[in-house]
Amino acid sequence: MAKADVVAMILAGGQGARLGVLTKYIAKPAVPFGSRYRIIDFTLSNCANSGIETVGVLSQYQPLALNTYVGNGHPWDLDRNNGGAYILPPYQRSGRSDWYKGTANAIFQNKDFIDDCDPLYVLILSGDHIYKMNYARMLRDHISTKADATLAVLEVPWEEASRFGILNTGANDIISEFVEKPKKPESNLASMGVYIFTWEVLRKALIEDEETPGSSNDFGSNIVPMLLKQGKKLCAYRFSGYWKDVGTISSLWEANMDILDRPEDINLMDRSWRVYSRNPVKPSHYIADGATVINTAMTDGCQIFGSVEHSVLSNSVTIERGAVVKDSVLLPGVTVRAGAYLNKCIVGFDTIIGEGVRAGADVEGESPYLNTKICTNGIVVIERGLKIKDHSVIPANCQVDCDRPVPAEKNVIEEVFRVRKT
Amino acid sequence: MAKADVVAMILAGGQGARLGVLTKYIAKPAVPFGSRYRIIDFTLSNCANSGIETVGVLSQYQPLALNTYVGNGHPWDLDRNNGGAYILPPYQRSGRSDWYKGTANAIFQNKDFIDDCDPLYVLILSGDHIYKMNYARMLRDHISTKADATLAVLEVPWEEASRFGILNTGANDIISEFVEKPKKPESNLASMGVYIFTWEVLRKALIEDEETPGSSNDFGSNIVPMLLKQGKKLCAYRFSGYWKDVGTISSLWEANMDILDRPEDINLMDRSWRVYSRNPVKPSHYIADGATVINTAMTDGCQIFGSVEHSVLSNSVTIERGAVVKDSVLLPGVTVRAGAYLNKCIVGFDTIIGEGVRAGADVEGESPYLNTKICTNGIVVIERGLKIKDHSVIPANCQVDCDRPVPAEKNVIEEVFRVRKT
Amino acid sequence: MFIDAMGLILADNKKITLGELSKPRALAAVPFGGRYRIIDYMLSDMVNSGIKSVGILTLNKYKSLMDHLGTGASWDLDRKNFGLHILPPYVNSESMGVDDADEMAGLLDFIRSNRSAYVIIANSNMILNTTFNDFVDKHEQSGADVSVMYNRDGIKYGVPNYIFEIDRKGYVKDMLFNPEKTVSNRCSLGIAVLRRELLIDLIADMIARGERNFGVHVLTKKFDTLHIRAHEYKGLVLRINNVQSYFNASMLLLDSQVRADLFWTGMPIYTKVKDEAPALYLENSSVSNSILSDGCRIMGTVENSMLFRGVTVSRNSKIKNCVIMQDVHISENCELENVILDKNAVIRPGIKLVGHKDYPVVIGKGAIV
Amino acid sequence: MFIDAMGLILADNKKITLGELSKPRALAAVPFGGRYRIIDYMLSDMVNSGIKSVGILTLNKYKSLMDHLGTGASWDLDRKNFGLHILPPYVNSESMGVDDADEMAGLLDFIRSNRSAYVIIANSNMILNTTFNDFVDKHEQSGADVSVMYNRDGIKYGVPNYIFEIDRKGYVKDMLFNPEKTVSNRCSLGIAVLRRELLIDLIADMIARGERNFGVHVLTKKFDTLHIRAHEYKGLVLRINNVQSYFNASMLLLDSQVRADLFWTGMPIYTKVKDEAPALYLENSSVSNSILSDGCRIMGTVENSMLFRGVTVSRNSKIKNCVIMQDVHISENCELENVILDKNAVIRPGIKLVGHKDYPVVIGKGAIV
Repeated sequence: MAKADVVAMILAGGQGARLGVLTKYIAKPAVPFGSRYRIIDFTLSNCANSGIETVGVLSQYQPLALNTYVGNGHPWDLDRNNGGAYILPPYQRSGRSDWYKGTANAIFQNKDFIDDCDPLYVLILSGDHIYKMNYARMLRDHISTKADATLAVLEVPWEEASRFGILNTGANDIISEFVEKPKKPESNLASMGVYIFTWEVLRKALIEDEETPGSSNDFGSNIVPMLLKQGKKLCAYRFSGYWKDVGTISSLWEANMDILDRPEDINLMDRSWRVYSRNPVKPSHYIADGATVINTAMTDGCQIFGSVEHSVLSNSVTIERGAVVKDSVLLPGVTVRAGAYLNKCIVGFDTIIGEGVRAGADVEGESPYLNTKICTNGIVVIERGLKIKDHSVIPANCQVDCDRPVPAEKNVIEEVFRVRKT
Repeated sequence: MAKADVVAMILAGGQGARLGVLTKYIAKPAVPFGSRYRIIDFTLSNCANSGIETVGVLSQYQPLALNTYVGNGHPWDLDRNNGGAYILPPYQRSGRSDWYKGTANAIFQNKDFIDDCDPLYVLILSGDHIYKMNYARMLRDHISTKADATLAVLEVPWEEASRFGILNTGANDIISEFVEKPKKPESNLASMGVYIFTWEVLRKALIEDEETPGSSNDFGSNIVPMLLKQGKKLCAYRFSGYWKDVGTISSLWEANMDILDRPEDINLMDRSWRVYSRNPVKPSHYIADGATVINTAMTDGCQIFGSVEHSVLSNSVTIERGAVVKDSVLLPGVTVRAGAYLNKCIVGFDTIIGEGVRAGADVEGESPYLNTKICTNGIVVIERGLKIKDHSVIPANCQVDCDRPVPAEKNVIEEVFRVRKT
Repeated sequence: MFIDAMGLILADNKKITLGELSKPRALAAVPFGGRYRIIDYMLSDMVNSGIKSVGILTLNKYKSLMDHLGTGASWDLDRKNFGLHILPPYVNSESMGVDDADEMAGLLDFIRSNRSAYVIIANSNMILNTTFNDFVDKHEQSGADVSVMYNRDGIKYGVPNYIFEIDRKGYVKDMLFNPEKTVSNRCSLGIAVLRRELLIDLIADMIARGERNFGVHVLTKKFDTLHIRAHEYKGLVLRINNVQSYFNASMLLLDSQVRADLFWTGMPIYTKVKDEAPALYLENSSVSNSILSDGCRIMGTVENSMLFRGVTVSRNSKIKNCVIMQDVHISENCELENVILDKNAVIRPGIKLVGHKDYPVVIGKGAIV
Repeated sequence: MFIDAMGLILADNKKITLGELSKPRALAAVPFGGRYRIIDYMLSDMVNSGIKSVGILTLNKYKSLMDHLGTGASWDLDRKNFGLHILPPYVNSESMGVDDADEMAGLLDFIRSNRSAYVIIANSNMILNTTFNDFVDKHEQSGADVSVMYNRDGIKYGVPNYIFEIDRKGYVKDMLFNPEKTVSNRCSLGIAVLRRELLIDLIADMIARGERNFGVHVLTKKFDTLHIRAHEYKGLVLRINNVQSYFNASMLLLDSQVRADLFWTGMPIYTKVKDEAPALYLENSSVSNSILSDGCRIMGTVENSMLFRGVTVSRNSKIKNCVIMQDVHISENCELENVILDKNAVIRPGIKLVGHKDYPVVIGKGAIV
């Protein structure tokens, strides 16, 4: 492998349990987002647009979908002979083998990979944030301030600061303290989970952390405090712009709606900073005579005969005549049959919503599928690969999960299709 | 992922313990072979030349070197958008996670990957055989005989038959029995470890085998006998040509020497069936005034000032003035200092043989490095990344391993370099 | 499954012009069908047949074709061995002029450098979704020297067309270009297959004789010395022979059955990936019976139209029966009917353009109206 | 680390000919140094500098250049965005002749489609291993309009050369082509850097004035209106100006220090991967002070020579002071001294060819002697 000045490591490992059935078969970063994209597209495109060409994707939970989605890296121009995209799952060494523990442990286990690239700097990223950021600029700051580590921060509203990892800083934005979810925040600079480390410094820290008993091997809770204690120079890099963690069903839904409601913020139309994605190879979409489409984002392969309002449709969605879709997010291949009504629904790959089904935030009734742990704000989530029985009723805050045992008469699932993993 | 008619799965998982220190840091298929190649190049090139473009490489032991070597698949034209090369290590599912057990279990664990490709046929290959074979022809036979499985076989000399897995066949080469290392072989048709299965048949068999208690989940010992018992049609496909399993030090050495002694057999010069490999990007090699090079294969980046006879040199090997190298295999980056003498040695990546060192089959003496389990026929193996002390003596059948505890006065290792993993 | 054939696509055709649309680019590079260029269909057909080596013969104006095809990655033809090759007119070193003999020699070199048994040669004015495996098999079985494809719908789309007359065994016995009296309804699809070795012989012979033209119909004309078998194709074919048929074919795509036959056969039509944002339908959009593509921003009314990638339709504008190519900007209060707008055109506020169904108005590439 | 520049390489040069060697191909495509073509060095320098967009300007005979460069994958320039672009002479649709104004317009389009701040323009007759990061930095700091590179070894390799006269601040005040009286030993390397926006203005101006030539020295000639800073390069440079200097430069590579400066700097020189077998030295081989490449089969004697990939030297043949290009076959009992053999040449048994060190015999591509 050729020497790279900087290597990006994307932490794409988590199961993303808070996304419920959406991550039953695929890792969170591979979940479709914003009509044309997968969540990880934003981070991969940031790397490509920042000129960073050696990218390791650390994944241990259901990496197949990520593996085949990232594939040869071509859509992000990461099909390089020198560098490119590498999927890095845990592996077996002579004698021992471990699954990834914390975020820092995941990097520790891939120390050899980074050493082989022999970089000066390592960029640590999350695979589940929606934002556009030029890491090259952050790196230039990291180099010019001669910092050991630079952490990207976002000014958040003071009232929300206690929900984030907060960095307290002194002069020149030098970090003095990291406080996870402080009750009384001293600063409103929230860590974005974007770190640049000088590799030599991080390498040493990872080894020390690994030897520390009781460490949870996490960047935020362990590595950063340890470096601060050791008197290392940690700087904050202020980012301003759209940034969203899509770790929950409601934040995922919100971020999708932001594409419609705040199109200038994430600005997908910006041709100087394109967000790349793997193309589904479908024809342009078709809007039939009699269809209504308002305030909606849509992409290739869709065929719309019914009514769609304020929704985000991934590729190859079919909305039949008389169906009504509002405030919803439909993933690739969904079919909504005639007369069905969806409101604030997130529907998984290839699922067929039967005729006259009523589902969503304004649908009332009791249901064994109610799951307020996953579904909040009235959102309904429906698993991939299902045929929902005609005329079923799925009220607010339900998650339709084929593995959930429900009485036969309350079962809304007519059929479960073979699930595709990508 | 796009539909493929046939998917090749390369079993590249084994630690290859019989190759000793050569596989301490890298999996066997990534071991350099034949001056320009790695062992797996032959299988990958067979796939490429046979028009098979979806290739899964199953690897759990030290997959990093394989991962970075195979990389984007470009050298084998496997950087496809539809298909291409995929490294498939074990991964975590919701709830459980397993390392690969037998060969059949490795395929079983990647059932989802194959299902996603949705092939009619699956080709099972080993990553550690040296041969050139047109799998497309074998597949055509598999289709025309309407077999459930087709196994490639090689006629071996009758006296050697008891060392192989032997297939007894009836009319039209239909397989009646599989016998592992028979004492009294009834046939001299040895299984080459190359199988084509109709995916539907294999899929069912893998699931059944997985549910069979006590199965070692191996193709030869379990899957093939089970299918025979079920009355499935298994055909033999006769292959003739060069084929070698390079699982031991002596067979690896022999196969290297075959390039010099039987150049027509493996025929690397055949431009209609090229063996592809990842290029090291080094200049053409240089032979100095006063050097002698006879019966030797050599590639880019070598610089020869001394004498080389009947040897195979990988890229970037330097032989200094007055050094003598005979019947040896030098892996990339090896330096042989002035006056050193090597005979029947296999020397790992980047190792420096100090001035006046004497090592090899005709070197006598006692040594704590003697290891006749790994080294036979007088062959000496020296680990990668070492500096061997000037004037050391390493007698026949030694393996120089930096992890072996030896008395200080007998230690031939002056220094251990940081080991590169690729 | 494995096809033992290479492909040759003729990117241009001296007999066919699309006026303003083919002025800045080769015929093969004219946009068609929302996300595509004309060549995408034939190229995808070849790729879907398993062909891994395709040569594109260009006459001139190949720059936009080169831009579109790039490394060939979108068709998975960015290969180390074979893959996609553009064979530009060879510019001779001495004269700096184009020398057709050299061009033919370059073509011969390319065909010789391949290893497949067969060559499929295709013009690039036919839009169809098929694979050639069956065509090659039937050709092999027939023992003919060359096989050519035809269908029976051709004449209804008008000029220019080659008509085959065939004998009872299915061999071509005459070929007529735009005959006054129609002797047959077998209309050439401009697709042929033959053994690579035979093609090499034929081209070498043509070079030796000083012939300077090459193409499917040049070969088919040799029906008196070669056994040329005619193979009927029964699927959907859209013929692009002039601006009128281009406009008609575009409008036909609004028919669900036509779209199904062309796009939803399970064999994808590949094209250059553009990484546009999804299409956005904003507050006042009203769209019916139309095809739209990624990157469109719709604030107005669109009816019976085909919009390519990145088209903006501003507030209070009304589009009807139009074909609007990539990155066209339509300002507010416009009214367009029966108009073809080429790439990057800009329609200023309040403009009204109305063509006739049979004579659509064509606005050239980058024009500001 | 991150360079904000694109590259332009001029693949040909009307002032430089290598006789038989540059007859079938562009100057940039002439093989040099065992595995490489001349362009590989400059292209690798650009890639090693971090440049991700390179345009290759061709004059004619670009086919072998296209074959060599392929998709650009060997230089990691097979990119979705930018990457490698061959800018062929634009063949105008009407006249089918080459129209330089269109060619300049095509160049302008290409430069405009890029986004980098700077453009590095280079001729392709200089062999050196460097990066341009420092050159661009110094240019940026100097505030000059253009910076050009020179060194002080140029004149000893003979014609043709551009000599810079510079003022005390390091700005070019005159440029002379092969001056009779040498006023300076500052010899141009044919490498320049300037802001992309400035280059766009300059080319647009040239088009408007009807100028039809473009190149490093065409720009440098504007030293009276532009501030042009001369930057001395102190590393190894091999100049390819004619057959003699080509042969000399090849022989210089047998020097260990020259090889170290060119190949072992840590910055690799990339070239097209050929997947040849390793070189085989057989029974009777005797080789000294020579460079050999993969795919060679040596059964004879080779001395002070440079052998490209796939060369066969048969039994009892003796090669001395020769440059032998790809796939040349030398039969038994031959004797060659001071000979340059182009690609695919075949030397029949018993042939003796002896040139003079200063006048090597050149055997053309594919010749059978």
